[in-house]
Formats: sequence, C-alpha cells, structure tokens
Amino acid sequence: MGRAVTLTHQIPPLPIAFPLLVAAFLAAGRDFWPRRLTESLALGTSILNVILTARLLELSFAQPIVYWMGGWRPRGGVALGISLTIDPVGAGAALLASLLVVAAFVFSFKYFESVGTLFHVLMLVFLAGMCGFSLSGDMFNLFVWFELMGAAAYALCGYKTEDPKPLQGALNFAVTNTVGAFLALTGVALLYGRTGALNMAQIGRAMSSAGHSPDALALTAFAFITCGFLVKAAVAPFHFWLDDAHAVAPTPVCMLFSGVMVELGLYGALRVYWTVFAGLLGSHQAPLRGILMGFALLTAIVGGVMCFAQRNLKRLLAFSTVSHVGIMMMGVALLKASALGAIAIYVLAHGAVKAALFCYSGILLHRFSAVDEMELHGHGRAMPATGALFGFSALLLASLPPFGLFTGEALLGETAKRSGYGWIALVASLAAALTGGAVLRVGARVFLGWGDKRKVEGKKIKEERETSGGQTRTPAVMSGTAAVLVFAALAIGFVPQLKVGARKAAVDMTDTAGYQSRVLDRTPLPPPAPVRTPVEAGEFARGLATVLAAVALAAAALFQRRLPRAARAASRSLSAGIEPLRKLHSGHIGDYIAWLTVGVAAMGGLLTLAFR
Amino acid sequence: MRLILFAVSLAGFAAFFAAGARGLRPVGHYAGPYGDVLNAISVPERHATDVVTAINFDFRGFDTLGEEFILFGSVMGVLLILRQQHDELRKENPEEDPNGPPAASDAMRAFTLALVGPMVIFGLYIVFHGQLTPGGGFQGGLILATAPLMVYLSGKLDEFKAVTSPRLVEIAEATGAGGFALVGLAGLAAGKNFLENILPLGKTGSVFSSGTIFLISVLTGIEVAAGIVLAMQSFLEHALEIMQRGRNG
Amino acid sequence: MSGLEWLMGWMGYAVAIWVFAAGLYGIVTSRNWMHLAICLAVMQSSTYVLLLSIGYRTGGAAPVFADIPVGARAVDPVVQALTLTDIVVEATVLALVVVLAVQIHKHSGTLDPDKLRELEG
Amino acid sequence: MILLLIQLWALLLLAAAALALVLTRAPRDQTIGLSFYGLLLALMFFVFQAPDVALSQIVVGAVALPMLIMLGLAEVRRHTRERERENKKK
Repeated sequence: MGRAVTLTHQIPPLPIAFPLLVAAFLAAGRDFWPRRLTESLALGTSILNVILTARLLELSFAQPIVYWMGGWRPRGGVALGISLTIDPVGAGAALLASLLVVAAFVFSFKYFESVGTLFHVLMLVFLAGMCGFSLSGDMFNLFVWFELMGAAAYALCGYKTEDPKPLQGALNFAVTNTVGAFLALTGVALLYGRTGALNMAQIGRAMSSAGHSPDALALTAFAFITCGFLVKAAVAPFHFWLDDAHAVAPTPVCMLFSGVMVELGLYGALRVYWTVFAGLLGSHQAPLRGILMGFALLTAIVGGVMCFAQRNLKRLLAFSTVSHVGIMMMGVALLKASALGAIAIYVLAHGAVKAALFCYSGILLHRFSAVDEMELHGHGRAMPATGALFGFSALLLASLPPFGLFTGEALLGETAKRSGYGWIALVASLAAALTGGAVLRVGARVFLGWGDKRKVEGKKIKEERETSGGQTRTPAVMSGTAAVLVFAALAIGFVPQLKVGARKAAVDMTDTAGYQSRVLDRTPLPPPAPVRTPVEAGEFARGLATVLAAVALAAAALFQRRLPRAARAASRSLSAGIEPLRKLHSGHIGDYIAWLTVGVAAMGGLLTLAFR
Repeated sequence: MRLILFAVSLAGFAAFFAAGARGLRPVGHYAGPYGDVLNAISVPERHATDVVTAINFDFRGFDTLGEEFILFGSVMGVLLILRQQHDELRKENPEEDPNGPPAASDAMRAFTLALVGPMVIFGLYIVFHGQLTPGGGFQGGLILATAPLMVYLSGKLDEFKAVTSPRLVEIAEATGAGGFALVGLAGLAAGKNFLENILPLGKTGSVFSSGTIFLISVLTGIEVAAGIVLAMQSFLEHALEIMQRGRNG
Repeated sequence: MSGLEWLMGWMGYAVAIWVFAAGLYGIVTSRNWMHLAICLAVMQSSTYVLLLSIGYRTGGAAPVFADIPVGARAVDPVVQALTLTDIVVEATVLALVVVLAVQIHKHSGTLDPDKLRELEG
Repeated sequence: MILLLIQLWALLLLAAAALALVLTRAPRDQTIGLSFYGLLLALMFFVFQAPDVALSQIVVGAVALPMLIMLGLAEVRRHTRERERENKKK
C-alpha cells in the first residue's frame, strides 16, 4: 500500500473535521483577525470541502466507503465505534451542502454587514453539521449532527436582533426542531432497547432477524424517528416553523435552509428507513406507501396554496419550499429506488433554483430595503437582466422542460405510474404551477410593474437591510452568484451522466442487505445493477402544461379586476376559503407543537391500523 | 378547540408510545451486546477503568466532538445575540439600578470567596481522573466554571474581570474545541484513523494513563469551563459596567 | 415481591412517557417563554429516564472497574454516555432559548407568545 | 430489595415533580422547582448506577440551568423597570 492510497482512505472525516477546526481558529481571535482573512479563510475552507466531498462522491460510486472512527472495527458483527458509511447519496448531500455554503459565502462577500467573525464561525459549524449528518452511519451520531446543525441554525436565525420578529421566528424554529430531535432520540432509545446496537447496519440486521412481522415497538420507533426528521424536513403538519424561520433569517442563511437543510431532513428519514426498517416493514409496503403519500400530498398542497397567498417574497419562497418538499416526499413515499433517483436530481435542481431566488430576494432587499411584493411594485424596471433571470427561475420552479426540476419530476411521474400512483403527478403539477405562478406574479409586479398597484393596507412593514454600501447598484458578487446558480439549475437537465449516476446512487442506498454486509462483514456483497427508465413524451407535455398553468395563475392574480365576473367571484371565494388555513399559521409556538403532536399521533394511529 | 384537539392527540401519542415501550424488555434486564462488549474491553485495551469516560472520549468520541461543537456553537450564538444589546447599552445613559449580585452580608461574601479554592481543586481533580473514576472533562469543566461565578457573587468585581479576561477565555475555548479536532487529525497524520489513540496507554489506574482519553478529557474540560464563563460574562457584562460607573462616579 | 419487581419493570418506561407528555402539555399551554424553556427541559429529561431504564441491569454495578474486577455484573455504560451527551445538548439549546427570550422581552416588553402574534403569514 | 424501593420512590417523585413543575406558572417559583427537579433526576441517576451522569446532572441541572434562568429573569425584570420608568417620564 502506497502513501497515496492511505491519503485517499483518510478523506472521510476531513469534510467534518476541517470546518470545525477552522471555526475554532477563527473564534480564537474573532476581535483581531482582519475581515479579509476571516472571509478568505472561511471561503477557502468551504471550497476545500467541495473538493473533498466531490472526491468522496467519486470514490463511493466505485465502492461505498465504510470508515471507522478511532479504528474500532466491528467484532463478531458488533460495532464498537462510530462508522461513517458513505454511499453516493450521502456524499452527494454533503457535496450539495458544501456547494451552497460556498455560494452563500460568495454572495455575502465584502458587502454583507457582518458581526465580525461570528457569522463565518457559525456557518462553518453549520457546514460541518450538515456533512456529519450526511455521512454518518450511526443512529445516535445522526442525532448529534442533527442537533449541531440545529444549534448553528437557531443562532444564525436570530442574527438581526433589533426587533422581536426575528427573535420570535428563531425561537419557534428552535423549540419545534428541538422537540422533533427529542422525538427522534426517543425512537433511537427504543431501537437500542430492542437491539442493543446503535450502528444502523447492526440495528437493521437485528430488527429484520427478530421476527417477520413488525410489532408495536418497531412501529413506534419508526414513527418517532420519521416524524422527528420530518420536522426538519418541514412536512405538513410539522412545517409551521419553516416560514417563520425563513422570513427572519438573513439571505445567505435562507439559501442553506431551503436549498439543503430541509432536504437533509428527508434524507435522514430515507436513510433510517432503508437501513433499519426496510427489511422489517418491507412486506407491508402498500399501506406504508399510502400513509407516507398522504403526508406528501398534504404538504404539497398546503405549501402551494400558502405560497400563492403570500406577499412577503421571503415567506413566499419559504412556502414554495414546503410545497416542493411535498413533491420530494412523494418520491420518498413510493419506497422505490427509481423514485429516489428522481428525487436526487430534483433536490439538486431545486437547491440551485431556490438558492438563486433567495439571492434575488437578497438583491431586492439590498437595493430597495423591502421584500414586500406590493411595496416593490415597479421598482425593478431598471434592472432588466435581473428581472429576466428572476422570471426564468420562476419558470424553472414550475418545472419547465427540459431543465433540472422537470427531469426529476418527470422521472418521479414515471415511477408513480408504474406503482399505480399515476395521479399524484397531477398534484405535483398543481403544486409546481402554484409556486411557479406565485413567483412569476411577483416578478411581473416588481420588474415589469404589471398588475394593480394596490395601496399597502395596514402598517408598512419595514425590512431591515442586511448589507452596507451604496444602494444604487447590485454588487457583482451578488448578481454573479445568482446567475451561476440559475445556470446550474438549467444545466442539470442536460447532463446525461447525472441521470445514470442518480439511478446508481439510489440503487446503492436502497440495497439494505448490501449496506449491512459492507459495514459488518468483511466480505461485502456485490453492488446490484441499476435499471433503466426512459422519459416519455407524456411527461414532456405535462411539464409544458404545468408551466402554462403557472403563467395563467400569475396573470389571473395580476389582472384580477379584468377577469370575467364569474372568475372574480370564484377567486374571491377561494381566497376566503384559504383564510382558515392562513389562520393556522399563527406564529404561536403552542399551536405549532400542538400540530406536531397531532401529526405524530396521526402517523402512529394510521400505522397501528394498517399493521393490525 | 385547539386544546381539545391537542388533548386527544396527546392521549393517542402517549398510548402509542406506551404500546411501543411494552415491546422493550422489563427494566433491569438489559441484554447487551454493545455495553457488555465495551465493559469487557475498556480496561484491557484502553487502560481506562471508567467505561463511560472511555466511551465518551474514545469509542464514541466522534459523538463528543459533535457535542463539544454544539456547546461551542451555542456559546457563539449567545454572543451573537447579546452583542447588539451591548452596543446599544454603551450609548445609553447609566441607570442607577445595578442588576448586580444580590446584596449579601460580609460573612456570606467571605464564605463564597473561600469556596473558590476548593472548587478549583475539585474541578481539576474531576477533570484529571476522568478515565479512572466517575467524572471527566464535562463535569470537571462545569465545576471549574463556577469558580469565577463565586468570585462574582462575593462582590470582587475587579478580580472577576481579571480572571475572566475575555480574550484569554476566548482563546481557551477555541483551544479546547479546536484541540479536540486536532487530536482527531493527529491520528490521521500518524497513519491511523481519525480519533485513534496515538499516545502510550500508561499504567492502568494512574493519572496519566489511557492515552488520548486523558488528553481529550482535559481539552473538553478547558472547552466547557471557558465556554460557560464566556456565556456568563456576556450576560453579566452590562451589570458590571453599570456597577463600575457607579463606583467611579 | 414479584409484584413489586413487575411494577419496577415498567415504571421506568411509564415515567418516561409521563414526563414527555407533561413537557409537551406545558409547552402547548405555556403563556411565558421562560416557563416554556423549563417545560422543554422537562420534556428532554424524559429521554434520560428512558435511556437509563433501558440500560439498567438488576444487581449490576456502575460501569467503573476501579474497585470491581473486569467481568463483574455491571449496567450498560453506553446509555450513560449517551445521556451525558444529551444533558450537554439540552443545556446548550436551553441557553439559546433563554437568551432569545430575554431579547424578545427587551424589544417587545412581553414574554407571552399570545401577545407576540406578530409573525402571522 | 431496598435499592428497588428507593428506585421506585425516586421515579414516583420524579413523575410528581415533573407535573408540578409544568403546572407552576410563576417563573421564579419554577426556577427553584427546576433546581429541585434537577437534584431529583441526579438522585434517580445515582440509584440507577450512573454516577457519571449523576455528577453532571447535579452541576448542569441543579446549578447551571437554574442559574441561567435566574440571570434571564433578572434581565427581564430590569427591562420591565426601565420600561416603566420611561413611561413615567412621558
């Protein structure tokens, strides 16, 4: 074994350890490091993370990696230490997180009004938490990184501390997610009580050998852990914290929240299902699919409707994330490798588009100190390029063929059809049309000055700027970041290797027996071969129809007064209809936790009914 | 309305939880294997008699790395959130209302001050004997952090400021947290795995034994103590400023 | 006697469930952020009780082999290590919540979430 | 046998204390209650053969957390007083 081989084998812990080390270094001298040093070091570290995780992705495609912390390899099938178990999906998640952190650092370079070094320190800690969560192969370790992500995120959220609004948002976020984390931990404890193990491969093996039919403990542990992660993933009815957190967090942080943190919640649920529960619950896939699909549909629709009803751009984008998480959750719920591959592409494209859109909201905030749609009416007329890209992003969000989000959604539609769930594609289209339409509406109003210029009722919502420097132009780092992200989302649809890779990655992730033998045995099973799924012309038509629907919705909202009388009445009764739904998003923590309990109880009740 | 819905689902939740817990073995019948294996190998292979410490700083040291940084991140968060408050307060007029330590009799003050020495010694003892007897970096670090608080409560404000010089504490905190990560990376540099032991194990039962467990325990002690003091300091800073102005003016 | 042992066999779990539910109830009905923080702490202590109950072994000693020989009957050390980690995590999250709550009060003059319905979407 | 009784007793006390703590609405009483609750938890850990956890629970749960909340409440009281004073000036 040469030196080079050793180096390659030592990569796995680095994307977690390096950011932590640099964060500690920056914190040591946070009052006297020059601003430039802090920024370059933080940016450099995140770029290094991109390189490291990309290399991990490449290596894990050849052969998934198992790395034992402290060199404690398992003995007789018992894991002594903590493993990093890296397959392409995990490595890809870490890569996406690293890429978006780079984007966030570039976006905030120089102009962002920083609080000295603390912002960068916390971002690096956040990055390490996300990488740890993606790469870990140990159940309790997953919880630790989950909490690390959380702690950094809560703090970053309370960044603008002048008014109580952000603080309340950060608090709702912190409390809801903490309750979710402890729910998950309770599930982990139950599993540990049953199996005496914490490594996911070992738990999975013990659970599937314990008996063929799942008992109450397995169901409870599954429900608690899944719900705990779904809180982070903002799946309805656990999603209430998300728009509060987004409305108040600074722009670069929003990019990470929507682009990757929320998706990591889904990733956690998936990881646990495929390593621990797939063997046990696999024989009852049909009812399980139905239950999870119920949550997915609810999320997609609630998110879409609420998104369309928002005026605050950041909040609107936050609800669009909820809606898109619903679409991703549909892929999770199908419990199939091909659906998972579709979701992998979808998440990448969504991350890029959503981050770009948050960049634009940051740019608007920088230029006009506002993110309210009505207040910004016509303000963007002088920024045609920005407006064009913004509008284009909106179309991408409505899954315009043949670009990134469309590719993912089309693959999802295919798989759904083959599983007898073909109709969910319509719900996905509806959600995409609602969110894309909402963003288009904002774009047309802000950059073209279309639509009614209604007076802003109530008190004017004053947003605080987060940046320094002149308001007359957009700094190149900001517009550049946004443009690169839009381009990335666009390109994702055109890389055929990506589709092949995503399929392979998904097959690796769903290979429960292979995962267990890789971790616990010395002789790993050969990786299974992926199956092909071509995209049909029918999906193409659905994508175009979705975009047209989005445009129609946006136009209808903009020119409400010119609509025929019947349509106007219909739209009025519709908006009256969603009033109760708006009321549910009260900003009140008690309500949120009550809904969380309802969600867990519902999942528990349904599972119990289905498995009796 | 909300409460009824909540009450129903809380009952459902508890019932579901209970149904799951019925699937566990009765309390007192832990069946292993994880804990038993570690109980068996901790002394022969790591020369550490306190298995819990061995788990925290070696077998599952990676958890503790994350946990140290949760503490680190939270302290940074507290500083971030309280920062603006301090900036504002500098501009405000001093109020005559000191939110300082509660008024205490001289005897009480002398008593708290006298506690500082034993607290420091006790804390250090706990930190250094982590691998041998119950205790370790966390517990010892927390006890150490109470020592400056005693100084504060006894009303010795200048001394409090002196022992908690912000820069020093900041560097200490970062050293503790960063040092942990460095110990992990040192394993890599030695051609071993992350966080793998690279130091001599020493004689079981002596203070400088069990290699990296001891080192990480000490680093954790520094991190925890410094982190808590740092957070406390930013809470008390305002009160201190007012009190000092009151004394000078 | 066996009745008592049977009781003990489930009491740990029952208390864990009880404490979790009590904490949840407290959070939902809370009218004060400080009160809510404490309820969160109560809820989190449920996981300590659950973990330690799972790892307990009747007649087992503490997993410290300074005075007892290796191989003696001992309780599970893993759950104890997990609980330790858990305690620190809880304390730090709670610190963030308290600091945020103090800031809210400073800017709005109230700690009551009911009066703080400013975030309506 | 005696240990068993103590364990049962500790658990029952804990359950009662948790409920009482949640139902106490006055923050200051609750802080004292939290300290007491922390001690009870430490006692429970101790009789469940977890001295390491008991030690850290005493320091964290019975001392550090209540102290944190006391400091928080003191800040809150100060803000309230300042606010009242400002209102009087007006």
